[in-house]
Amino acid sequence: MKDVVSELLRDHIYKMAASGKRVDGRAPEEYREIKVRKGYAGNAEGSARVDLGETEVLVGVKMILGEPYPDRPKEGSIVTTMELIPMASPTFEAGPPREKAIELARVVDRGIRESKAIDLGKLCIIEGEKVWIVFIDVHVLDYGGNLFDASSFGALAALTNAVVPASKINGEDYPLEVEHHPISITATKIKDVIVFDASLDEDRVADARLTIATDENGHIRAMQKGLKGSFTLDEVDYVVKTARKLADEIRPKVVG
Amino acid sequence: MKDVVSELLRDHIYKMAASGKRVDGRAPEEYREIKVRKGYAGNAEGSARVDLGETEVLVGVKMILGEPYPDRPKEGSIVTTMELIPMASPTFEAGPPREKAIELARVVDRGIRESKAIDLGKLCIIEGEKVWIVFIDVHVLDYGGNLFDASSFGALAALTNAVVPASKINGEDYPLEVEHHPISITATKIKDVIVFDASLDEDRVADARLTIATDENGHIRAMQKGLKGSFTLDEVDYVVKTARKLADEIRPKVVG
Amino acid sequence: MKDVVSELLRDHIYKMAASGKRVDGRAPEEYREIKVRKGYAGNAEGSARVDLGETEVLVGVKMILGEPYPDRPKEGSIVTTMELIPMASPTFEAGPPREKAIELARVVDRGIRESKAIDLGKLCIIEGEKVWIVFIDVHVLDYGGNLFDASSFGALAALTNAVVPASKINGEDYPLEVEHHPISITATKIKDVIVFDASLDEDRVADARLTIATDENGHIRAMQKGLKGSFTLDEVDYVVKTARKLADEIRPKVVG
Amino acid sequence: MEEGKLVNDKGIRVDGRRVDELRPIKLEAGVLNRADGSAYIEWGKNKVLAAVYGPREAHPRHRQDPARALVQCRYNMAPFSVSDRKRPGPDRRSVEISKVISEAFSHVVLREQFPRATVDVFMEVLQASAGTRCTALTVAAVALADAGIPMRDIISSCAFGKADGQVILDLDKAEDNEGQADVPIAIVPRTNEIVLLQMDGHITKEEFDSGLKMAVDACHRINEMQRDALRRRYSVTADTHEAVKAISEGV
Amino acid sequence: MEEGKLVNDKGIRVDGRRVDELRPIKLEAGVLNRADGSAYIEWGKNKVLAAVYGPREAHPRHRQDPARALVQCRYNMAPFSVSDRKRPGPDRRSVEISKVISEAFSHVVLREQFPRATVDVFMEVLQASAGTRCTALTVAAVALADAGIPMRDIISSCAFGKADGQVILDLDKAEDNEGQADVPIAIVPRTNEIVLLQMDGHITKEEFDSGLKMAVDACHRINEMQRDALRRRYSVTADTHEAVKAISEGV
Amino acid sequence: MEEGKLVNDKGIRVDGRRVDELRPIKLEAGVLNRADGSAYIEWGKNKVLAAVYGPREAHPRHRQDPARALVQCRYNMAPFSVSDRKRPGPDRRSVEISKVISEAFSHVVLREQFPRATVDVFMEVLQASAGTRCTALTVAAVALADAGIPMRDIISSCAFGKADGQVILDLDKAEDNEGQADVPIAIVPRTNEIVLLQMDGHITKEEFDSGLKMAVDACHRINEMQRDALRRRYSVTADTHEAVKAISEGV
Repeated sequence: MKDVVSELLRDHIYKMAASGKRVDGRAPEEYREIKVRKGYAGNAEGSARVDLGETEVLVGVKMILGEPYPDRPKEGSIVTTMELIPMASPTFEAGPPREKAIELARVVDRGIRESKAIDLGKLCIIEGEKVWIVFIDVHVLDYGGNLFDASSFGALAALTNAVVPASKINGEDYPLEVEHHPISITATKIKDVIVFDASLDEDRVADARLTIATDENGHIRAMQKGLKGSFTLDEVDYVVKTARKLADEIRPKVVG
Repeated sequence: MKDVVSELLRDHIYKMAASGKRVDGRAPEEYREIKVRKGYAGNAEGSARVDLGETEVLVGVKMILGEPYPDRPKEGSIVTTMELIPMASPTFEAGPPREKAIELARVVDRGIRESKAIDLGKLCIIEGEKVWIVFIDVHVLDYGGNLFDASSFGALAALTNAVVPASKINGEDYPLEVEHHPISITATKIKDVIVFDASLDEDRVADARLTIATDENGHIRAMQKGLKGSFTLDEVDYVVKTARKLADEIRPKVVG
Repeated sequence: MKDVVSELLRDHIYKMAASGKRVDGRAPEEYREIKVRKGYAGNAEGSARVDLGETEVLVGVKMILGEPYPDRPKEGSIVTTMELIPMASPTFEAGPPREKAIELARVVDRGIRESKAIDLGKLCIIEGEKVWIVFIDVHVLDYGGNLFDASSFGALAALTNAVVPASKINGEDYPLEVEHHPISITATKIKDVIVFDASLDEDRVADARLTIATDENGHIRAMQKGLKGSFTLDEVDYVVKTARKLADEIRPKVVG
Repeated sequence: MEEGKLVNDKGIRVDGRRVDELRPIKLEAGVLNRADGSAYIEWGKNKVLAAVYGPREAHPRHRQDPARALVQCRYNMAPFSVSDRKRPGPDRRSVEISKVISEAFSHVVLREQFPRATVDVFMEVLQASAGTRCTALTVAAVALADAGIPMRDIISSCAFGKADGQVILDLDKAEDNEGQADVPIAIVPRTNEIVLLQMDGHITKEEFDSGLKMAVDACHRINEMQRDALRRRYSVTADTHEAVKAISEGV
Repeated sequence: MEEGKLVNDKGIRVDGRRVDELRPIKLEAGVLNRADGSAYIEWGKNKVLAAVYGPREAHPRHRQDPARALVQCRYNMAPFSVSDRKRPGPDRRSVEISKVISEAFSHVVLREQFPRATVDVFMEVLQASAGTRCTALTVAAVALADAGIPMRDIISSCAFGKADGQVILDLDKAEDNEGQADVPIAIVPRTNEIVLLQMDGHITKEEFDSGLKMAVDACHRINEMQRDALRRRYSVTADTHEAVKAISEGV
Repeated sequence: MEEGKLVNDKGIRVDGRRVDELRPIKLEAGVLNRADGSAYIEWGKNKVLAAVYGPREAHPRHRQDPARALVQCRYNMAPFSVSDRKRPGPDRRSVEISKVISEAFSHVVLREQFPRATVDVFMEVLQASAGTRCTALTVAAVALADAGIPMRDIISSCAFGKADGQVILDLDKAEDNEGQADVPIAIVPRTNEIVLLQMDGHITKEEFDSGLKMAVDACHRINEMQRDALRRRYSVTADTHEAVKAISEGV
């Protein structure tokens, strides 16, 4: 569970960052290359394989017939799971979801759910009886830093790729409607310096993390501060502004 | 899991007890102060916060609509859970119920169930289809000895405080009928001396434990011998007699 | 989990086997005495207690009413569980099924299921609504080697003893029809020597295991190679041939 | 006999027993190959097998008691031992029974002789029909003796209860289901100390007193059967002669 | 007030509060006997109890940090704390909340003073009514101080949000259910550093900015209540005088 | 072709293959950044990724083998890899497959070179369409070689089976569902030793013999593809030249 990270690495990364540079040559607000391959998993209703630099995630969307919650008879539901499979990193372990995976899954889930990217009402087939349950399963294949954004990109891309299998209920299959396109941007703070889209090494020495999802109108849809460090009010302001700018640049690559 | 208890403490407690005294100044058959606050947990159908000396438990009753068991179509059911949350003691651990919590929950449950304190037939709404399931959740907040009695008092008090939420099925809420008032009394044996309502330290050095629940008619409703020691037949006789006497004194404080 | 087995034992067993002998005096292809007591567990729909030398297993068959799988509305189902209870061996542990028990259960299950010993269609009561679910619970009481065969014999014997409790659905009880009688034969390889029906010590030093189930027509119904060793093509040929021969000898003892 | 009556006017029960009569008991020691000690019992329609392993090193180590052995019992019901199939593995009921049986045996095993060790007692209920915890404890006591575990005595167990307002011994399934109370006990026969006592239902002090006397008497009869089973076992295996003697004399 | 309106034209909410007004808060320190520190809070209809144990040795050992203490928080809801009974034990939501609260406290506890140790913080939600994570964090900070755990400051927590298009402080249950956003934060009052920040819903940058200011201000008011509770506690127990001083002066 | 026929009179299958013809296979080595070795395969409609970590210290320590390395394989299906969503995490089927694959690799890895260590092999089925265990084993063997794990040989895997009464190689999904038998095998190509063999269904000895021959031949063809993938990988990364040589020569 613990990476033994030398203080040397931490100092090195910090010193470079403090002078506006990064170990891999990027600018502080620069994202790594984003590659999105939709429709990769043929047995899923929708899927996307996302490369974000050295990080690779595969997200599959499955749509299952089920019953609505008693208190929401006219709505389908969304379930997001995250497996940090041990393939992706020497330090992930198999087994029941641990804290880290749960936080990731819940932040991805809220990004989709609370932004109303999917209209749950449209997932209702027969009120109180039959609805679509949308499973968003995030499979991390290669962990090279910034899982929050890679997973969020993957979830949104897989949804925009999804087809509602209405033929199962004697209808005709049709594309799942995605109403909003929230893009998650994560700032990472090392001592007093902030960079975006942390690499693996930057993740390992990070003091604090702030993830902001903004939609196509520049509105804030989800936020999550993480790790043991803190942000000043000015830093929060800076991160929110930058997140809106970066989201607008990245959105087309994800939505396609 | 193991309290390292010095033999000195054990000897000290024993010697005092052997001369009819207790470390906290009580007589052998004397209970600590009992304080019952009903209706404490506002989102529960019934609740009671019980102080028994330094021990504090909070019991909530929730009533849920459910299906009857196939072999008992005309009866509702009772489910008792006990959480020895780590807040209550440095030696409790979180997680799945362990032996100790299971024994406690089952003894509390039997005290209620087998004394027919609740008429399960009256919990039936539609035969074979819909019944009330009564959840009695015991939350131990502070562990200062004699959990068996504190939990049992809490369960009975919470039930006498409970309101059947019949408005959920378009009826009118009404108080849950509690037909009997079994009071649990626990004797603790240290070497060859018996005391009642053990304090934390007495619990820690106890050799054997005998819990007797008697109802308002002086009839025995439940018994549980615990720990690795034994009781002679005469001791059992003494404990049963004393339990009846003490129960009659304590009952009004619990039932109110 | 690990038996510390002396290399001496291994050498001893190997040297004897290499000269066609076994520690307990048997010939390489010789099975230990098989004793089958059917109907032992009176609360089961069918049961058999099987002694295979020092190994003893008890198999109970329970038939429960349930719903069919949505994709197989006209079929009942079979569920096989295996408990390596700690009673049977100093090295088994209680708790969730581990790898070894899962492999055993699945091989026994496939032997029954894939040989079509039970016609799943005949377990259907009302299409899409009500079917019989057949639970085959294998309880290993004494572990003296060759659990694969002992468990398989027990499962088949218990099935041939089972009565469908049709009186539960207002019918008349009738014997469960068993359409085929697959007999599992296990070869154990120690270095380059093969013996059948391994004793406990032979099991402990085994390099490879090959289990073959053949039916009353000599057809192959299930195979499972296990352990870290290998078999040559010639050895596989020999084991299959021998399995057919031994199965024919053993079948009457199991089916009765 | 009146319909639905569990005990008739002459004090005779549905299966023909008197109120203070036990169901038939068959006991055999030394029935398994792998275990250090084992025994098998048929008590009425109950069938229970017991095995003992140990004393052996307790694992994990932090559970060890540096001053004495642990006695760890596991009461388990086979899935097919009851009418409605039971899911494999421990449920809350079996965890509680395992606990109270462990505590009962802890009182008589000479635990100080084996610091840091564990004595593991496994009881498998193969067929269940009321009174399985008494049946399991009784057969496990024989398995412990068969394993040569030093004990102050062989403990014995039996239940009493109440049905049709009558105090009765050793309830069968109908009496357990329809009766008013069930009180399993276990005693150290030599001293009549009570090491297990549970009860639920509805019983007066007077009924309890008379039932307890009845059950204690029955435990002594059962203890004789336990000792017989061990004698039969040891008459076969002469090399354990010392152990027999020790147990018969109650060292 | 219009039907269904959460905030009326005069900026008054259903329960009579102004947009920047907190629900009533009652705080008490030192309420449990066993814990090293404890506190109790009633915040609106929320009731939360907090207990602190430690610093004590961390187990299992491989989780120990050789350079500093762990701060391990457990946020738990009692089954009866909500309208629909909650199954006992941690669910995914409470695991996440436990994690972010642990991280927030890790920032202020002087962890280097206790290598290999753990400080365990338990928060039990006994009655829940919107905003339980802020309530739990606020009361836990008091329990940490009550336990004498050295901290750079007593952190304080509060949420803002949006309902009927208005930015409001400290959402109650109706506002949480029907509103457009909920933004819990926690700060180090002395420095205004943000140690917890979560949000979901729909809010503009401008609304976020004004809400954040409102919540930071409220945290300062809450911090005063936290310090008051500790002063009341320590005025009773004179022997912990030093601790009071340390905390009031913010060592 | 007759309706419902899986193999027509000319021995041609629904997808146009002959009875002894494999589905198309695409293999690539070295596809992941973090793993010590990795490989990716598309075999018919199957898509499987494999990663290898190690040799590294085995945990927990009591699982270590003081004389040799463990080979621990984990076969896992992504929830979306099948038509009906699979619950995340291991089920009984994947536990069994992981076990038999671990055993197969244990035969060829030179485990004595790494006492107390573990070699961990992870196989993720991303898209499943009959024959995933053979596909997974085949790609994992390449990942092991890519990680430079010393092996006696690169093992290869393939299934044969029976459909419409005909013995056929490498069943596709329809043939697997409607056929009469499925027999996955894995061999050490250099020696033709069988290291994995499972079967269920209904097959005669004669059919088994001819099918086994067919599958062994196919394994040799697959082995060539495995070696090709490694050669392509190593022609890119010259610094691992030694490793290539070792593998091609089968040290």
